[in-house]
Amino acid sequence: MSGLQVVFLIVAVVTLFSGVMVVASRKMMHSALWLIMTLLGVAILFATLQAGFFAIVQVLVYIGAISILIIFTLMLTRRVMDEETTQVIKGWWLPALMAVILFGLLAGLLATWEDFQGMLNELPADVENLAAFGTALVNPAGYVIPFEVASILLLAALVGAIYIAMERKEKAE
Amino acid sequence: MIPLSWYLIAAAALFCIGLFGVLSRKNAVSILMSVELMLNAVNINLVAFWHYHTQLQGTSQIAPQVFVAMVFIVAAAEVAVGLALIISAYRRRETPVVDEMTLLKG
Amino acid sequence: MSFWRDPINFIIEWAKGLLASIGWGPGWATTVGFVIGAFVLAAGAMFFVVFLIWYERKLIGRLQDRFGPNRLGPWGLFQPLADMLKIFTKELITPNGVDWVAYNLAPILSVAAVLMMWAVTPFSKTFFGVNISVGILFLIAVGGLGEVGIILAGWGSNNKYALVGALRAVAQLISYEVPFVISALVPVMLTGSMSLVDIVEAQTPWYIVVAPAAALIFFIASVAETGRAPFDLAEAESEIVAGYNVEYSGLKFGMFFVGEFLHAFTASFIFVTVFLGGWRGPGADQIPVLGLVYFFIKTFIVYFALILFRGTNPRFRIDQMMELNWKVLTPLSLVVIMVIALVDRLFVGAADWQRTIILLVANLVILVVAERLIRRGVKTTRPEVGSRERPIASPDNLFIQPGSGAKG
Amino acid sequence: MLNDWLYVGIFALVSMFLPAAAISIAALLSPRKPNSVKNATYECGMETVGPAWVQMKVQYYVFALVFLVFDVEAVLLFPWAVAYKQLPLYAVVEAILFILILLGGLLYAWRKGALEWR
Repeated sequence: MSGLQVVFLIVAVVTLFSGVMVVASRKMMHSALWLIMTLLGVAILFATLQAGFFAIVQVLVYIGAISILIIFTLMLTRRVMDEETTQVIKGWWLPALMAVILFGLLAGLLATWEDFQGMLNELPADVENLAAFGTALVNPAGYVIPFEVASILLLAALVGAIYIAMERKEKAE
Repeated sequence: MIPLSWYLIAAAALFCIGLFGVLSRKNAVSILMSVELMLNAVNINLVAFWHYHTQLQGTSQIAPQVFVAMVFIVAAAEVAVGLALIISAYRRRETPVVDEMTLLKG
Repeated sequence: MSFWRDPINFIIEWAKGLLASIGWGPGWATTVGFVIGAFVLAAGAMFFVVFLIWYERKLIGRLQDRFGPNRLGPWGLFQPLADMLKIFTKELITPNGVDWVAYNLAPILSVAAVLMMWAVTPFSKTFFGVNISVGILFLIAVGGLGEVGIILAGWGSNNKYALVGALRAVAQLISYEVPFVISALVPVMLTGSMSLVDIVEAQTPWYIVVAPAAALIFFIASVAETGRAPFDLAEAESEIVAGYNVEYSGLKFGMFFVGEFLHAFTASFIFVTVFLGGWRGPGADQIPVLGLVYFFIKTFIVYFALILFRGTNPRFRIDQMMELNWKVLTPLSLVVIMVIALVDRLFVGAADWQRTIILLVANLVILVVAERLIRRGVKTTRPEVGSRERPIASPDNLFIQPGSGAKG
Repeated sequence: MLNDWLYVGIFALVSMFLPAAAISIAALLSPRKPNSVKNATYECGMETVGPAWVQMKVQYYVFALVFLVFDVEAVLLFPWAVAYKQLPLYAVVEAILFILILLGGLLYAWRKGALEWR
């Protein structure tokens, strides 16, 4: 077993454990902090896949922005903070069963695929070609439509979220 | 070196954890967090396939990278609007718990 | 490679040879080398803080017409050592009801987030921790971990003042991250790479000459990111008890300060790396150790400017600070990106010096126009002095009655 | 390439370890005499009232929201900036269009008064 495999196993176990803690914690804030841990683990998994750009973007966007947004929302919605009782619905075993069955199905289905045991070798250093990625993003023959639609989506999210979040303030004035 | 299967299994497990969270948690914020877990699982798969196909083809594959970037953007937009809705619903109903957000029930 | 031209790399190569000669495989030798290198660099950074504290106290003292520390050792040089001994032996009080992990992780994280920036910065042509292809983005992303540390501190210490302080500090930090990230696009655009090593090598005229507007935004935003005066209202010692670190004592409290001092220095050398040519200077290509000297001279000049900035500016009010960020710096940085992209593309055929001059002129025009616009905006929105009832400490309102109108 | 990330990982661990070690040493050196007054939550000498939680303003959420949107935007622009030197004019214009659309969002937030600190 190579060093990289050991690193992968440790990181994957930590990530999955924190993932379980995200859905199992009683305090919402703990849940959010475990979410940060999970996201960090996923970022490290990206780094082991040599997708350095996405590893950093994961830290920047998910940990730096999305999780902070989630924590701010937790501070805004009061009852979550003092709620110490159970956080899951009564028949929680049914979703649990479903999740386990789905995992079994997915694993079984994947195992029938011929490339399933394919090895991921180390790529040459310059293979993560960000210039090619950037060129493709603004290339009309490439992905310029998703690129511009992304900006419209972000604009819509910004406008919509501000409108929804600030609505009562406007009525009061 | 790591087999592709390890990443796929880890991603599947993370996806199922997220699914469990979405279906079983009461609080709307933690449902959104579980959705984040599922999106992350998808991204692990995408990046793993990016690596695998780059290795097979010898050049960096653009399509998976664009897809991962789009997942990031969609996740950001989804979180922004979802949390705004939760804040708005909390103002009206004084609760972030999904079961209690019933406008139509008596 | 001779010892005198490049002592640091000489020692590294020698140590690698030594490890290889005692029969370690190349994989293990690299890993052990990495561990030792990281230890030396990080520990060096942490001990460097002791000197930084002395330097800053001395300078701030001079600015405020005082002597600063001057009793212990020559020019008070040993004063921080004494302070360090004291803070090491102070009691670490853990208040009731804290969340143990969050409470103890926060000071560690706030130092680690700054230390990690040292891993990717090129100190000279041959001396840098590592050259990753996304270096400049790494610096920004690691800064985000510091924000998580602040939230952990505020929430973990089970104190509402700490929580409010933490949220205010984080709101400030994330706001100023927007112009920080966007103005960092300019050097990436001009270089065609995100690696800090490439960015330094590409600066034939320094980027502050090519894009002074972006450099100014980057500088202001990185000062705000360090969270010190005049942007230190989340932990304004002279006005409120403290911010998110109110429940900390002893060295745990000290760690936040270590992080802050180190962040100020780190921010100045990031500015040097990105806009002031890093280690570049006459002869630095041939003799790498000279580059190290240039690098630290430039860094100390910027650090000096940063302390002057701190010592001579009054503290912002929070609404002023947010307005400066969202209504001035963010739109300005977006405009700068667009103008530089367009101008540089339109004059793609011109010689290098012509493009430099054109970009410089474009930047200066942006700055002048922005200055005019801001002046107009400020004039129209500034309220009349004396129009509102203001809290003045006169005998009448020393004892404030509820509803008397004399509230801040 | 992977070695670079190994170094970053090791550096992250070391930079977590050093402050942790310093705090542990300080914990060994320092006295430890807790009492109930010393351990009480600090509220400027007053008795602690209520839980350690206060109602936040929606303003915090709005700032974090605008930050998130512009952060994601910058992330998409970084690969474009890396490729910038090889791009034709229309590709640059497309990116400028991208920025202008989001600038519109900023203007909306400004108009709406979301960027004021109240």
